[in-house]
Amino acid sequence: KATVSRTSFSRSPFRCSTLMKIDINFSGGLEFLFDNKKDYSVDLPDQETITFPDFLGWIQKNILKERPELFVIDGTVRPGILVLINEVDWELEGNLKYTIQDGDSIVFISTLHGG
Amino acid sequence: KATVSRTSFSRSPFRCSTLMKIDINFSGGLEFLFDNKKDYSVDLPDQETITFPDFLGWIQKNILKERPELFVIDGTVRPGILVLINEVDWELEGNLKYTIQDGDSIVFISTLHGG
Amino acid sequence: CPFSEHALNNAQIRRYGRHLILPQIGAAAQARICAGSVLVIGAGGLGSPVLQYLAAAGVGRIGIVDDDVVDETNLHRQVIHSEAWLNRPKVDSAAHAISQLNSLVTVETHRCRFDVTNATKLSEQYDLMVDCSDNPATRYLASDTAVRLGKTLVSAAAVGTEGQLTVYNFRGGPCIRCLFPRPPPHQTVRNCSDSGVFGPVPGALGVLQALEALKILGDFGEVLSEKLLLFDAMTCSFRCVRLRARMPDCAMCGSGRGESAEIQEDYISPPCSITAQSSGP
Amino acid sequence: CPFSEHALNNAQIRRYGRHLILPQIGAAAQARICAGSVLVIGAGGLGSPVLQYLAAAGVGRIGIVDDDVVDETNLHRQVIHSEAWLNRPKVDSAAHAISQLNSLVTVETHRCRFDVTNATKLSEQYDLMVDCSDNPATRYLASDTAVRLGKTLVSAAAVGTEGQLTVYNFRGGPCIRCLFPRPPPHQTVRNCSDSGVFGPVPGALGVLQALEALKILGDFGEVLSEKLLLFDAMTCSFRCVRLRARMPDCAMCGSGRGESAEIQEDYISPPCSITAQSSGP
Ligand SMILES: [Zn+2]
Ligand SMILES: [Zn+2]
Repeated sequence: KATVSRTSFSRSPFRCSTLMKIDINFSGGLEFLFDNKKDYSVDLPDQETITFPDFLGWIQKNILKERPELFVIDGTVRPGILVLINEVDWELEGNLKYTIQDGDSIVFISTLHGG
Repeated sequence: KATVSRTSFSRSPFRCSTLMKIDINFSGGLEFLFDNKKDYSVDLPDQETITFPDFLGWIQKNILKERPELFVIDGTVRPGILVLINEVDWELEGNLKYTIQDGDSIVFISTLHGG
Repeated sequence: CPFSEHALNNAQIRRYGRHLILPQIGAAAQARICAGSVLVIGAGGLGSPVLQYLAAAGVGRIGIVDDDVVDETNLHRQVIHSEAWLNRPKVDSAAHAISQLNSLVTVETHRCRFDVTNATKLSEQYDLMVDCSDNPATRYLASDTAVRLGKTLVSAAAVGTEGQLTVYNFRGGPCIRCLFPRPPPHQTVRNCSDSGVFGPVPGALGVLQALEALKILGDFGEVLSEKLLLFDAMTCSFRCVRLRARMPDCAMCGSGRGESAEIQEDYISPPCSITAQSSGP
Repeated sequence: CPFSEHALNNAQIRRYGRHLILPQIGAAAQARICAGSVLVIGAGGLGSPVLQYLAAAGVGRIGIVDDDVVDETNLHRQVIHSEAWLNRPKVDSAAHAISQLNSLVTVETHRCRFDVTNATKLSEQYDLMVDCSDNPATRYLASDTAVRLGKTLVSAAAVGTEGQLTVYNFRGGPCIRCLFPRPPPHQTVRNCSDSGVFGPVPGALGVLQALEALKILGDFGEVLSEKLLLFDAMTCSFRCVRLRARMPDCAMCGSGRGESAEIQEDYISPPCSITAQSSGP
């Protein structure tokens, strides 16, 4: 079973007791950029709106371990990464315009090309 | 896509406006006893407790189309049928002692032996 | 020496390189696969890909038990066989194919039905059992034998457009009788000869059986114990459901200890269905 | 005559009997399979089971395009080949295996890389395309060619212990560029030679590609269009996710109409990765 880490969201110096629990999953080889862990369960404060670009920034700052250019390019995920929001293609949820909700499951999949 | 039928539960002459919606799925060949349909979505009244034996009786009376002896024997499902209650083996939910709840998904699978 | 198990010879290192460089497998797991042995019960629709992928991956010793010959109606799904082997024993056809694919593998053929007279003697020679049979009598005998000998059994089945896969008796997990104490009534059992089977369905399930068998031999990954994988080809959908743990009162692996006389009855196929065990999917 | 398509000869009726008696398939669908043709791009880890199960099921005409030879490190997963064919062309090895398995099938070998010079000419000869290649340049060319010619493409990939499967350009469904307008940066692409691959992973995905291809040719079941099937071998778990529909502004199948000059650049493999298209999983 993949190890699950719980990390607090701490962009601002203000602390809040209400938190949003978000599950994040990396696959297709993306996990190699994230300490070789596929599953993360993290707490984000829910006192403010967390846009998808905010969320990507948080991931880069807090759990991305190496080579950020293989994850985000020009403010969005690099070509070849499919994002799923609650098991559905993020394009159907507005992609970068989506606002993170409590309990969301966000999956980042690097598409494979081997055969 | 399998056709879904919606059938009302009408064991008693009393009608009630609140209903429980139950999804029922048959597979592994069991669907042949049920008009060759795998998926049913049915309404049961929720004013009273519906035990699992009640539920089996309702299925036999209302949607089973042929050869009841291939579905129920001695008051329970015949040997070789696995029941899933909300995607979990019914043994973990008390099998015949389970009480049907609104929104339940109940799956009946005939185990296969071909190879 | 704790590293002796890692000993792979040069031919193995060259051949299994794509497994050796995988962090999830590596040299230790590949060495366990190469040192391992598997009994495959049935060389039909499930057995074909099981044998191909176990042999390709370098399982050290593979036993095949089957009493049937290759029939024309098998070839739409039993891809280890070929037209040149029509009407000849499946065990010989499969052994030939394996020897062509990977000469590093030892193949042992048992041209007989897996039955009460030979089940123990055959199974005790192998580390792991894979059930690719096509009838309840053989399936109950395979599971009961696995329990008696303390072996794990990778079990799959396919009929029509559906398939099922689970692993029995793995590290204290359930056996077939924990789930289904008695076999189904004969008239409820569909087989591939009478009901038909979509060729790639046993194909997919068989490859997944090989995959689970290799994880068990190599000791990596999570095994499908206490879980059942269901496949529906018409929608290409898989569903994995959680099963009960071992049942304390199981007639075979629990308090029953396999002593009930009823158990023996379950190994007898009904006279009306004298289908060979591998004529299935 | 509306029933002419049902015409199966006696050899076909005997051989495909297990499909004919299946209510989901039957004579009409089997006749469409027997009258159909498929181009399989790559005869490697995915191509091996694709070719075996398409040939076994009786697809009328199968084209194989691959420029590679059988290598020792292929045989742990590329089960259509064998030791006798080492260092010989994969297309010839695969064609030989198909002819042994089912002499009713016509095989056409194209010993070349699937590239801009031949993609259209090759693809237009077949009803359906199956992508078993191992690099983004070939995958984008295969999808773009399918869109240009109005063909459906069954596409799978496998690396390490994971696999993915979807169907492009099926009855108005999305193409690869609807999902990913441009290929990934070269340095993010893992291949089986460098990263390794667990043998049964391309095996399972390849069988499922054959299964989808047969459903499309035979016109039965639901096809994996606008859906992506994800497989993780370490837990033997499948996940099916819903994808976007065709994108109106897609550079290839949408308003872009494939006219952008950038598109051509995507067909060029980087010089540093001169891997043959089928040396993959
Ligand atoms: Zn038991
Ligand atoms: Zn498109």
